[in-house]
Amino acid sequence: MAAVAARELRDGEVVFVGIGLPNLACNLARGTHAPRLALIYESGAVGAVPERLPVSIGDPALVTGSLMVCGMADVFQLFLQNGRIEVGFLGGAQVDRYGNINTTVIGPYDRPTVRLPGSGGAAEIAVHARRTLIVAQLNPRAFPERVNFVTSPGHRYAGRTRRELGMPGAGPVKVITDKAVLEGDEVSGEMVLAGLYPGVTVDEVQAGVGWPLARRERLEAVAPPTATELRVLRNVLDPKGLFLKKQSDGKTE
Amino acid sequence: MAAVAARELRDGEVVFVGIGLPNLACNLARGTHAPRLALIYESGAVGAVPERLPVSIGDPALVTGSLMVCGMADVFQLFLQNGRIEVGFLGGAQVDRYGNINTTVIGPYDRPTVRLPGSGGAAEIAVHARRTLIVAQLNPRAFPERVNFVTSPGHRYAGRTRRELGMPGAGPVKVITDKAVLEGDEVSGEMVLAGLYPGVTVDEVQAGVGWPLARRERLEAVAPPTATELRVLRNVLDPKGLFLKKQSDGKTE
Amino acid sequence: MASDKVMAMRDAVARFVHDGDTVVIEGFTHLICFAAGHEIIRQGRRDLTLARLTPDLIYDQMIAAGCARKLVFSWAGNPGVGSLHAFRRAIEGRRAEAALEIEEYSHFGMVARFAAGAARLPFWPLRNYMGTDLPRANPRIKTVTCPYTGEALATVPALNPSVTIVHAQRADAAGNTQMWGLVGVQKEAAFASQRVIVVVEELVPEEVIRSDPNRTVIPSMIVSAVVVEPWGAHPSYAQGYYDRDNDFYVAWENVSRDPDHLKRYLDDFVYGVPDRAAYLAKQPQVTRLKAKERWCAGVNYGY
Amino acid sequence: MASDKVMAMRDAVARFVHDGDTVVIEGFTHLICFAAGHEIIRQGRRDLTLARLTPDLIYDQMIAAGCARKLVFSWAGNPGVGSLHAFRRAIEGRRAEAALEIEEYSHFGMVARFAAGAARLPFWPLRNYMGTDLPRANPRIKTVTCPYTGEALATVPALNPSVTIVHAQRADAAGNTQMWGLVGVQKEAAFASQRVIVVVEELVPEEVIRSDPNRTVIPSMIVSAVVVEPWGAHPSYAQGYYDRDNDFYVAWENVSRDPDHLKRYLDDFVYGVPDRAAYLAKQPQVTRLKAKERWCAGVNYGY
Repeated sequence: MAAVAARELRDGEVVFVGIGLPNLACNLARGTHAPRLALIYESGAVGAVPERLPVSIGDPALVTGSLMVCGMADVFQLFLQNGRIEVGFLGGAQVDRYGNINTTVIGPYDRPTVRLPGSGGAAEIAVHARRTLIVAQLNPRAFPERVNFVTSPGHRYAGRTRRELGMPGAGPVKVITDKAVLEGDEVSGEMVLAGLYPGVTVDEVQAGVGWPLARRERLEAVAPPTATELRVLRNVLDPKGLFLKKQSDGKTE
Repeated sequence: MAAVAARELRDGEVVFVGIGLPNLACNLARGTHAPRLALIYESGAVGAVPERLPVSIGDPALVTGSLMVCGMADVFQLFLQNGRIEVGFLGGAQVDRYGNINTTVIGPYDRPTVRLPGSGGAAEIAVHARRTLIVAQLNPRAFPERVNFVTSPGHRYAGRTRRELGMPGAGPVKVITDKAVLEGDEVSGEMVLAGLYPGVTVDEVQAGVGWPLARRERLEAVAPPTATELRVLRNVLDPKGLFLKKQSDGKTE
Repeated sequence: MASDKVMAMRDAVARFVHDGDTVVIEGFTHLICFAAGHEIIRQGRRDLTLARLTPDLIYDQMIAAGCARKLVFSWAGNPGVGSLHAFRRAIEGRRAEAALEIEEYSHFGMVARFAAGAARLPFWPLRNYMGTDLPRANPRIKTVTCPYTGEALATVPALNPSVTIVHAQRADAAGNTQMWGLVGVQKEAAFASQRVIVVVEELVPEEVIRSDPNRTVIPSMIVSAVVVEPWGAHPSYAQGYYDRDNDFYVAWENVSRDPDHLKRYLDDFVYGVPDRAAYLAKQPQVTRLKAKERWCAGVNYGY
Repeated sequence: MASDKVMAMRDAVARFVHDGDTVVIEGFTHLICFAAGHEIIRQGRRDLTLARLTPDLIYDQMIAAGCARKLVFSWAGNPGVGSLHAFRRAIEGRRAEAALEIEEYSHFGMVARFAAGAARLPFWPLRNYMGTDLPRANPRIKTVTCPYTGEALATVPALNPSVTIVHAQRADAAGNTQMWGLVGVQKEAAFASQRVIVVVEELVPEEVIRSDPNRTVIPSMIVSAVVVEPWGAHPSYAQGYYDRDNDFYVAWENVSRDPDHLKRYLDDFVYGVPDRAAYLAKQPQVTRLKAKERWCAGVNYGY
């Protein structure tokens, strides 16, 4: 997943980075095809060059040696709302048919079964980043037809499009899972099947998704991590396997 | 005038300082009865301790050794609009019956006879400082019944009071001139005669003011500068006579 | 005179934090003042409205200790680890008697609330929340129409805390405070607040502050108390002083998941110690967290 | 790659400042980029909308040279000295043919316009202008009703310049820029702008910037060009580099009062020199303005 996500980033782009897999993907991109990727963390660190894998979005290693550290009012007003962020990475407990994300509650808001952390900066990233990438493990609990609560907007809300709602960014252009890649369809706004990991079938993907999954005419064969990608991930970015270990329960990295 | 203005400042107060006479008065107060006066300049210097008489409100001597330097968005939002400024000093080409000040134009706005610099920070100081002090030389041109243009609000505008207009500060409590001190009357909102410099008559003051000047029941006798005040002014604050020379054309300092 | 402000944490909390207050202990991952939170728990404050972008472990502890009536926040988790279980227990499947009231925004919304409070404006406009359920969950998120474009923009109301507690690297005795590294929303929270307690790693002479005035984030005029409390942000961190105690954050998952375990933690490390020094005496691991040296290049303020 | 941005002033102005642009050369007394203003005059730019809180001598020169169609400002004077006479001549007793259009605010209003522009909001709210004639003189000052309190607040529209020119003490080749001393509204003006030219006293290695990231005011991603121009702010000043040339400000009163004298000044010091180095060669007095040393106390960024 980290390698697949990294390939979505173009050299020189400005990326709003979350911790965990997005951080790994961004640093992988910097270590391979996108050395001039500019990383911004919502904590205020710009152009960070962490000497260790950050354990949180506010890790001191993101500050030491960075190009700029600013207050959070500047992060949200001068960078994000200003339209300077090209790519935003989002994860979520639930992602639905239109790419809406829920990180707030499972069950009703006033009496939740599971209380999730909430938006953090995700709502505004989903509104403002020129495009967003969603990363999530594929399973039916995580991909319902409709999320319990829209924390971060996708392509449709109450039948209205992003343009109708006045959102500047393009929304979730891709959902990168451990089995397949979905893309936001320009016309319907639905997340549709666009690529399959090696050895994964369309039925397997449909089984992990709670709505009848449309698909692109030609499905891309998602390439497995290259030797270079694996080397950078394992030897440079995460030599202790802190992150990759957690994710490596049989799935492609 | 500097000495009279200085006496209006209480120890520990937070003062928004303009250049010239206000700066001199504030530093005189610090050198005599108000050592803990906190000086803020609209340029962003807080707690300045200038080693020379500043030649402008943005003099580098206001920065070196100050307690804080902040951007102007913070000056106006976090200090002034926040209500942290206790005293604002204002000057003006014209001051009227209600303490309205004009620093914008003489003549009509669209076709001025004399174009003055404009508001700078004066409009918002007049709105927000908990009280303002006006300093001006007394003469009929400078004290018309009604200013040509209200740059900085006094006690009445189109018949409405500051409270009715929603202004947080108390407005111009005193006008300190070279001949007399006027005060804002709590009921009428007019600037009324409150004190006379030694040897100055009520008629002389009336001759310098373009409206029938009301007066307090008891007029204060404004004390001349003390030996200590003169020593601090001449030996410490302005040893080269840069500022006092300009002002010393026969008038009390 | 100014040094009247320098006092022990016990005195600062006793004088400036009252039952029913809206209390903000800010700091985004960095400089979170656990020392103040523990003292508030020890003094048994009740009915507090706790506000903060990221409640973090310290508000989880304060919720567990019964200090909080209400939580105002934008992300309630254990960053990089998992959940705040005391918080979740107070919310999930909520019964009437459990009632921890919540008021929820996104980070941008919370930042904007502090910005409005700091500027003493009643609201702050932001382009946000279209297409989300947040305004339905929180009716205090409203809209305003731009007088130039006619566009509808979201608004949040000002947040003006009763007291804000800011941990920082250094201040002088009057409270002129300097911070570096992540500075979050502390400046705005402090200016928005009726009272400000500054807690520092080091009390420095005024000349140190005056040598670099652009570094000053909070001026003395808004500061009520200055508390000197080295390691007062542990297990969070202070750039240039000590690293985050990540093991503690990881361990909290199991501590907070079990109410009895959490109670034992509070008994041992909060109620069971009189002050921060005694707390630190029980944390021998902190010595290995001491920061290495990475000094900045200087700048000249001469003219 | 990033060092493609480093270029001569001539090239930066040729590429990024166009006829008809809204141009901002900011800096409150401090760090006013006269070097850029002179190059704009030399290249004969026309129909510019010049925006700036305090037009200062440089805009007086640009108005005299015929570059400006419109001035947007909040205080038009020679600070500490007197008037900007070219500006006054263009305004006073205004005849139809003289038309320099003006759009006038207070400082707070201008700061708020840049803040709105930087945040890409269409307006900014402020509590101001009640009881003044400013909204009558400038109908772009409007009001908005607070959705919480019902209170009417003043608004100003966003200002988003075509190009903003910021003078600073130091930057790296990519444009990551650090300033200290008075920082005015430069950060907001730069973020509000479509293009940004950074002019610096010193080009420094990236490691200097990275040694003190909290000092960075403008990030490379918003910078179009980096020009290295020592003494480029003369006769204004650069904290830590040189003092204000106050004699020049005092002398300007007489220069600008007389249109012929002003024309001779432009001929000698602007049109008559090819670049800043030649200008400086004609200013031998500047050596006595060199700053003394007053270095800041350092801070540690280690963890």
